[in-house]
Amino acid sequence: MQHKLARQFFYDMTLARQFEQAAAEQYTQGKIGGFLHLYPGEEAVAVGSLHAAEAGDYVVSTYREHVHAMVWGVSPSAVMAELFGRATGCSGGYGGSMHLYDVSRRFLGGYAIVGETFAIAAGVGYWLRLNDSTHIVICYFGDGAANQGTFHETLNMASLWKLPVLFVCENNRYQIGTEIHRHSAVPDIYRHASAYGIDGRQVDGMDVVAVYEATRSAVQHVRSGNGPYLIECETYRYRGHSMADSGAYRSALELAELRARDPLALFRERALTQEWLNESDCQEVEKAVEGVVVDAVRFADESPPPTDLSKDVYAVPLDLYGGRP
Amino acid sequence: MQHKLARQFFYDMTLARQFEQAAAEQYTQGKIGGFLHLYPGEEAVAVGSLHAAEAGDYVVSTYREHVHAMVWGVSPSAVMAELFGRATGCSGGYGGSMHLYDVSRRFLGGYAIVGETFAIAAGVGYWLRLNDSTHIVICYFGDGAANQGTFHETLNMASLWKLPVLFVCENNRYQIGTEIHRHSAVPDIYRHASAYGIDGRQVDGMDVVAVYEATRSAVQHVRSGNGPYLIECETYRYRGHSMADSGAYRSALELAELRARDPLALFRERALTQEWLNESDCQEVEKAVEGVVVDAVRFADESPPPTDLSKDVYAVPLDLYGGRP
Amino acid sequence: MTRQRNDDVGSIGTARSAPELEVWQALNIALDRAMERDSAVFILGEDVGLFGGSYRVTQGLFAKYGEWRVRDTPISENSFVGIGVGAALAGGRPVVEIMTVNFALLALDSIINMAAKMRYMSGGQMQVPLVVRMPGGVAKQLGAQHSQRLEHTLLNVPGLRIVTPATPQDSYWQLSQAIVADDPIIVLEHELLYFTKGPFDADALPPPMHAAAIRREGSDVTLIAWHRMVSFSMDAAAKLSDSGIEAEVIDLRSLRPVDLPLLRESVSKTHRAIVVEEDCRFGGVGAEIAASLNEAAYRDLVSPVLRLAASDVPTPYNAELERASIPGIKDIIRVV
Amino acid sequence: MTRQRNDDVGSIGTARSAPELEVWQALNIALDRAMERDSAVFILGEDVGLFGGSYRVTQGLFAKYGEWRVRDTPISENSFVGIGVGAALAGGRPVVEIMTVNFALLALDSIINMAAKMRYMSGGQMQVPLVVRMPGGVAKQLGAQHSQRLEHTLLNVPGLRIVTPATPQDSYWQLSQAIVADDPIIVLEHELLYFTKGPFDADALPPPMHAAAIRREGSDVTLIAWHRMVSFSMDAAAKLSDSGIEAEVIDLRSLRPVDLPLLRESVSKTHRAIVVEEDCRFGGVGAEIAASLNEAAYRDLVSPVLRLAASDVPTPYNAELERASIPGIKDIIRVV
Ligand SMILES: Cc1ncc(C[n+]2csc(CCOP(=O)(O)OP(=O)(O)O)c2C)c(N)n1
Ligand SMILES: Cc1ncc(C[n+]2csc(CCOP(=O)(O)OP(=O)(O)O)c2C)c(N)n1
Ligand SMILES: [Mg+2]
Ligand SMILES: [Mg+2]
Repeated sequence: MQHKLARQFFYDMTLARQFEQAAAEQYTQGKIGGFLHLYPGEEAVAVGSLHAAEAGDYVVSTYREHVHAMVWGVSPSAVMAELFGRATGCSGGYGGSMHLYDVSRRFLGGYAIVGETFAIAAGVGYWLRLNDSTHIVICYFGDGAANQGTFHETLNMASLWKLPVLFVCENNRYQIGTEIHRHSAVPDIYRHASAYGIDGRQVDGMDVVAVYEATRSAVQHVRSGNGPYLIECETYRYRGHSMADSGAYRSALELAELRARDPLALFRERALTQEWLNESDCQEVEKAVEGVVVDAVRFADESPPPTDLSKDVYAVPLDLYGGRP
Repeated sequence: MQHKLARQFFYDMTLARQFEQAAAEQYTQGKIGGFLHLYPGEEAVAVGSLHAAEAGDYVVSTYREHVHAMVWGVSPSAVMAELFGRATGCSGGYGGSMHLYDVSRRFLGGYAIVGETFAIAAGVGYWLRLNDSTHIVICYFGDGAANQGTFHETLNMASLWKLPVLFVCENNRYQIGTEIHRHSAVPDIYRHASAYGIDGRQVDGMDVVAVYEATRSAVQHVRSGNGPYLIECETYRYRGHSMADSGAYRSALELAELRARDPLALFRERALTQEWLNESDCQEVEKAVEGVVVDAVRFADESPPPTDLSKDVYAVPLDLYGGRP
Repeated sequence: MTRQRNDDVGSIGTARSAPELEVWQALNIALDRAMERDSAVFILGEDVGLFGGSYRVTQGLFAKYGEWRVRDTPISENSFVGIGVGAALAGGRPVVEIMTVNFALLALDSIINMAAKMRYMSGGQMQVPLVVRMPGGVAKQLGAQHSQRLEHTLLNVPGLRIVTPATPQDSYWQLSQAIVADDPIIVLEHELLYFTKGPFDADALPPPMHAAAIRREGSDVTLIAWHRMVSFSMDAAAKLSDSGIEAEVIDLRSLRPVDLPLLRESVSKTHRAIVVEEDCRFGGVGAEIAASLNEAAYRDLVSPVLRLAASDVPTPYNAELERASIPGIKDIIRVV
Repeated sequence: MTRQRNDDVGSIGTARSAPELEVWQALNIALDRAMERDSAVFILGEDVGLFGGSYRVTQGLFAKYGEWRVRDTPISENSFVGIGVGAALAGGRPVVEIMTVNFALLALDSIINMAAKMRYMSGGQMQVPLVVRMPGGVAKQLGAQHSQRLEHTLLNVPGLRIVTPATPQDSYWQLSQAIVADDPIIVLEHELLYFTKGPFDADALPPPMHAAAIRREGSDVTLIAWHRMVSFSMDAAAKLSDSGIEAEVIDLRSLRPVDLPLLRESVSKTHRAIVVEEDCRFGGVGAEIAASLNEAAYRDLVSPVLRLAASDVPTPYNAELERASIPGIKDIIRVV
């Protein structure tokens, strides 16, 4: 692996970890409202998979999407400002943590209703295919989301019409407090793919290199016009489902076991061993990221709030009682 | 095969064929309104499968359910009267062709929104299982219905909780005017079952004996507490989707090919060859059925209409403006 | 659920002798022209392609534009409407047909939680130029699950607009306007109006999409209706005229926004108004119209705005009960 | 999406000094007693079991009654509500929790097309004794997709009843009544009321499920509210009293049916009425109340019934904009 890519992986995973930590703190201090779903433990998924895509591809994610947004190029400041509800946020302060968007980068969100991402991604894919584009769309979803009817409906249509959609399952074993064996009859999500004639595979979602490699070949498959592909990443979230959840339904043992496979620590170690990076590279990155996160919080804190309640409901302002608004 | 069972099969399939023919005529004469979805070509499915169930089991069907109702014991007169919209109909004239019910026989309808049957059946199954009942529920659905999200959602829950539901797919290759290869990425519906850890199989739906045998062992599986089972019956409808559809999207060749495998003619021939029935048995049945159908039409025609628009909206009459109704 | 012809030809717009078309044809022309004009326009829905549409609206378009622009979908309402939303976000202008409004209940997450909110939630970055067409109404003995109007279901949703064309001309105009608009727009069609005829001029300049239309002038009472109830109101008005009562009949054309200025103007003349509604009364569209008109025109009104609506029951199958469940011409005359 | 505590403790029902409980506890007791009394009662929903419910409502019941009577479901809203309908048809009395109303949009086919219609469509043979509980409302910066009220969405559906308890006592009463009733009943709860306290007496005799309650007597204007707007109205009324205006505050408690007789009685005294509504104005519940009260009490009213409601926008995330999007105490005072 090249030094450059390794550094990028390490940078992005470190940013992911530190950013979410900062967000948790800001939430506790009351600077961030609403539901806040954090990503620690799952960093290898977003980082490994998004680096296998290319500019011009579309990304569709869930409410646990801060990291996807940042890895895809949205600035940490714009994301933090959005969490603060400020006008400088990537959704202007109107969206919040669960609704990050950056159309210029083809980052299409940010959906808080479980299962919505499937059809959105397929719709983008339809449009790409209709226009013979070589771009693809990556669609993230959780293990719990796979039980929503839209998963089935969309997989069928995506396969039938060979849409360029890469489905990436972030299987963190939990649907809030319900463990996967209690919500899914077949906990290997990738096994659904074959029922639609779609290729799919499982990958260690704690290993960023494995995720990257698997996604690379999947992207190639999709970009070449072979239709959709499904990658299931086996991962874990260290925190509760959201800041409001202590995660008390999991055993300390389970948590410890998974923490021992921490994607960030593992990659750091491996990068050193393999000499992709040296210790000072790592420390430099860690230092840089600290600064970026501090800046992001400061930026958010100093940014003004949005002030217009009624803008952007319609393309042009509309009086519902038929007058001139 | 016993004479008695063979006679029953022959009787029911003959009734199915003649009843639907009469319904078509009455529709043309304006005696029946609404959408009328007929069953000719598919008789072996309802007849073969329902004879493998037993009294006390529940049946849930679609809008193409006249035959299921009758085979399950609802009288042809009560069905025809319902099609006529009369008070003596099995839904009192309030339901119509797509909404036949007979609670006393545990015939639970009659759903006109594609995909509703799945969850209804699973709900009944849940209740049976909660009460440690040995009864099961049979759930009919079309090939088109398998693309609805509820199919996926319900199969998952039915498998997860081992609900006593037998899913029977009436795969007649069409979703109105859309042929199965254009609506389903994997046209073998039974293949979905394994994605949920459910056993499933395909059977020749033009062969009543094959359907019966397959259903017998499936029923045994389900009744023994092994959870759901899925049988896919490959069948065909001779008519258009409903009386309003000429079926012009199908070739004459295709139709002729399938008609050559007519389930009623095939069974008659086989029953004679195997000496389960003799020619006079058959003619006797045909004659008897003619009488039954004529009686059903007369009964319907002579029955009074329902007269109360507002009954049975609620358990007790309710004034929405809070007064005493 | 397929083609159904209608023989209750309404009395709207049959006055002039211009080239006459049926509603479905006008819609078909609107689609065809929009697709010719803009390659971003494409159609999604069940049986809209090869089959030509349950009510013929998309007839001929599959042959002309091919499967990528006229796409037959599986029975997966929530997802194929969601596909419409996704495609719209990426630059398309999808026109999604939901075979009937009754199935729209499966797709409300895509319509309400996504299409309607994405522009706002994204701080104005995104837009969803999506049209969702769906036929509804009480037709001919289709039973409770297939006779819904659901006009009211989407009425309360910020971000949506809802139009209800009742004539060929309005069908053409409003569908054409909806396709070029940059917001998600619901086009509610009525199953029993598809085969009614009316004058049609493809080149005539349309009024604003939300503008109501006075179908008959009158001085004694304002009848406010849309879809099939317009033609019932017209017939009732003709009869009332014989007994010396002149009813003004307004075809709302749009439910959201609603053309309150025109209603106000009308009652400033008539001093009385009745909303004639095919959908159930309790919590119906008529409630919004009555409440806002009462507020806006309180001094002009000599009595509160009344509502004549369907009975608050699921639609029965039996033909006579079905007829009795919705307002008829006699009911209108009685209430006036 | 999980537990959220509320610190805007409302001012409803805090007057008496009786044993006090929080709303979620009252609901919990109602469920527990119903399950003890009748083995046909069981619970379905996401995280209602082991986790104890997102707002604690089902806490302890999984341990007590086991997984078959308190069932954690996958995220499959349409189907698990449909499972509730099926089980009800077969003899069960399911209480389904939809984690929040926002997800109910996925389950409307089961609620509207099945639960509400089956008794009627079957000629009275079937019944669907189903309770669907769901929290909603604008809470604390949950964003547009998670701040909906959707009170209006089911208002127009024959076969349904909708209750909106705002106090612990009403929560207990109305949920208990809903469970024993033989119709499908929607219990709308408010996310910011779960952790508000109020007097509670499990043995007190309940009023009819649909009866409205006068929370404060007054002679000058009637404020009609439900859920959280009741406590806002109470606070506004207290302030108004300081300036000599006595507002009567009515807690509707039930949206379908609505207790029109009580509203009529109130305006016969006050001659003015304002509906205070947390949901959007256009096509909201307030429209029905205004329209029907205008009709029923026209002579008693000196002005049309007014509506103070949320702005017709998706709910913004930013805290100040969010607050501005719904009526506040000052708005009520201003409109009065
Ligand atoms: C349709 C719908 N139902 C329920 C919820 C509440 N909810 C939010 S996240 C979540 C769990 C999702 O689990 P999963 O898909 O595995 O994603 P994860 O949170 O583990 O990343 C639930 C039930 C929702 N947002 N949308
Ligand atoms: C949710 C929904 N979408 C669309 C329809 C219209 N429709 C009625 S039957 C049908 C085709 C169903 O095909 P299939 O399940 O194969 O059953 P078949 O009619 O062939 O027996 C369609 C699209 C409907 N009733 N419900
Ligand atoms: Mg998960
Ligand atoms: Mg079929």
